[in-house]
Amino acid sequence: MSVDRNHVRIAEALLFAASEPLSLERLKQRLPDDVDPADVMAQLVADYQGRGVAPVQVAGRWMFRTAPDLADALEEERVSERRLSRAAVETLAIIAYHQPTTRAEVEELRGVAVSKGTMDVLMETGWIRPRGRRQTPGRPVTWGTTDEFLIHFGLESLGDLPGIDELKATGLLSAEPREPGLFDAQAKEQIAAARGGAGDNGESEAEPT
Amino acid sequence: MSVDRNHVRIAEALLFAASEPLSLERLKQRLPDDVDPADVMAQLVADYQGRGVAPVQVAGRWMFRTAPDLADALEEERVSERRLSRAAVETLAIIAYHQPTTRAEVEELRGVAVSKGTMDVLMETGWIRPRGRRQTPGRPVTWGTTDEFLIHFGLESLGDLPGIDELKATGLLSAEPREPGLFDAQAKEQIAAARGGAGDNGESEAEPT
Amino acid sequence: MNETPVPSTDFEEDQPDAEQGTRLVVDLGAYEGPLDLLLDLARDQKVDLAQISILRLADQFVAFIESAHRLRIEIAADYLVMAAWLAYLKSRLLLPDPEPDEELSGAEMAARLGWQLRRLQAMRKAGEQLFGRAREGQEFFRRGAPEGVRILRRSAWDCDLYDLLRAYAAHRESQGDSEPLKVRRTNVYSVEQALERLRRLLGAMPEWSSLQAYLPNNVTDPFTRRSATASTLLAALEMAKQGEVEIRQGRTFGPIYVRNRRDETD
Repeated sequence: MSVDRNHVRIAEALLFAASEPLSLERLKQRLPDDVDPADVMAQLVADYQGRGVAPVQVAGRWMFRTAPDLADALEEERVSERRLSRAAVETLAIIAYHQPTTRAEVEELRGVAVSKGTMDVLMETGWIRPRGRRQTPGRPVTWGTTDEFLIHFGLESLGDLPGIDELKATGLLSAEPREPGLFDAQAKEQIAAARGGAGDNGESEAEPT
Repeated sequence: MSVDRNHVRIAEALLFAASEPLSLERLKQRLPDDVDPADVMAQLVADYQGRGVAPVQVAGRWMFRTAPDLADALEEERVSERRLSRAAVETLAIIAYHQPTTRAEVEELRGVAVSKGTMDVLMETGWIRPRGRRQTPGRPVTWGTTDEFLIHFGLESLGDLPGIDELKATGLLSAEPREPGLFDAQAKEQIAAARGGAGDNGESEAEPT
Repeated sequence: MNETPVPSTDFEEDQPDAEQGTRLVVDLGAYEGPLDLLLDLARDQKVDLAQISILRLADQFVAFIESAHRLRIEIAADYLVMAAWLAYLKSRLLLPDPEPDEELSGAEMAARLGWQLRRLQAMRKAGEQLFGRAREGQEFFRRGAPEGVRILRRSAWDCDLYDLLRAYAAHRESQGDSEPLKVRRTNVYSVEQALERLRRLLGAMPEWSSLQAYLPNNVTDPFTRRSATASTLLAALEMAKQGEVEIRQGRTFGPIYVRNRRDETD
């Protein structure tokens, strides 16, 4: 083709730098009068045959586009940290402690409905999974935690989840009896054991005597 | 060169698609493990020899840009920019060549106060940024240039600043003359003779401030 | 010591420079400070700045300021300071150093000024070179409409075991304990029970008796015993308020005694 190399270069640079697709008229304005921009573009298309990018005509105007077969290579995975909502964390905790459990049971325990969004988010974390169906009317799905859950929270097994008394011992659950007699002797023993005997001061606080 | 055609295409598409220059590391992530991205880029540079656009390395990263010799043809695309005052140009040069440097050092070199407007304008260009604080009394902020500065001026690194090697060699980037008595070797000799050759120490200790 | 460190040519050029000063009158506002003006004058010498004659430069500057002064041009103080300093420098250059070790010699001061001018000149040139380069948006352009690399977001959930346990503990707490309440209540000795027992026993014990004596005697569990003590005291206080009993405590934390209320007239 008898197209001037430099005209092709100009069209190439113009298309590259333009923030929007360029019409042949626009290209013609930048080229000498006797040059047909269609010839120039035909040469440019030929030049880019088989390359990773190519000039393409969209709605009658020209632009550079990356080759469609390379779409996968142009994807980048970004990990973004996201926080679980309080409702989601609580639901997850209840499922973890009470599994296998149904959504209705979780709702009963929490006293509020579990939104579909909450379950979706928890499914997305990969920490909960359907475990089966309860053999009760309606055969509701039961939920449990996954191996991924154990890995994320650094637990060997579900048995490693601290029990209620251990939660009290760590102070996460209030150790103060809301009503007298909350603590029976057995509970006190468990607390003492959980504290490994190092909590003399703490224990005396819980002593009712 | 034994570079896989498809790897070159991927690098080409990535650089075209990216909105910022890409490092070799970023390119490497998208290529098979055993592929050296430097080889791929070398092939790509060769492919674009003499074209209207070309891959270049700026700020240590790769990007496509139009060939500088097409400046005239692309004149209409030029971004109108605020003309920098001589004070701003000088201040930018001092920051670029002396970084990290403080405002006080810029003022000392220029012999006049740096107006707030000058720093504002330079900050607005996105070419300078605070680099930290100097561990001297008052802990003044130090300034340096950005990657955007390198990209704008088409510099691969700060080592490519025009004339920087010569400036370093002559010591002109330091506040102190490397050789005492540059002013007049002859006069220096006479003084040294009069003092019995004791003139060197005194000079290097003294501060011109 | 008598030798002057300055080449004699500078003396000869002294006069012509003063004349040149009057010729050089320009608006001082075009200069950014005395150093800027000095650099301009220095370049006027048309030699490498490394070979600049500071003595001659001092004369040029002073002459310039003087001529500006004659023309009643407002001169900023820092120019006058520079002129004065240069006049001083000139005198130091012409006279032998009195105390060599005391301060900078005239030649050294001159060398420093020359160095500063060279540094400023170097930066001025660097700035020109920078802006003389092909620049983005002027001579070359980057991709005008980058398609962007498509970002696939994968979420990493920020929730650790502590968050999980705290949530469960909070849940449990909000629910209250799910254990049957009757288990707790059996341990408690209620105020009603104490009132009933106290009323029944007071008749049998007419004189001052320790509060302990009114406690149920079959209680061994320390909690219930403590509960009984508290309830019995409350019951006694309530009865005292009703005027049914009298209460006495000899000292703080001492034993508490209770007896039936006697008629005042007794």
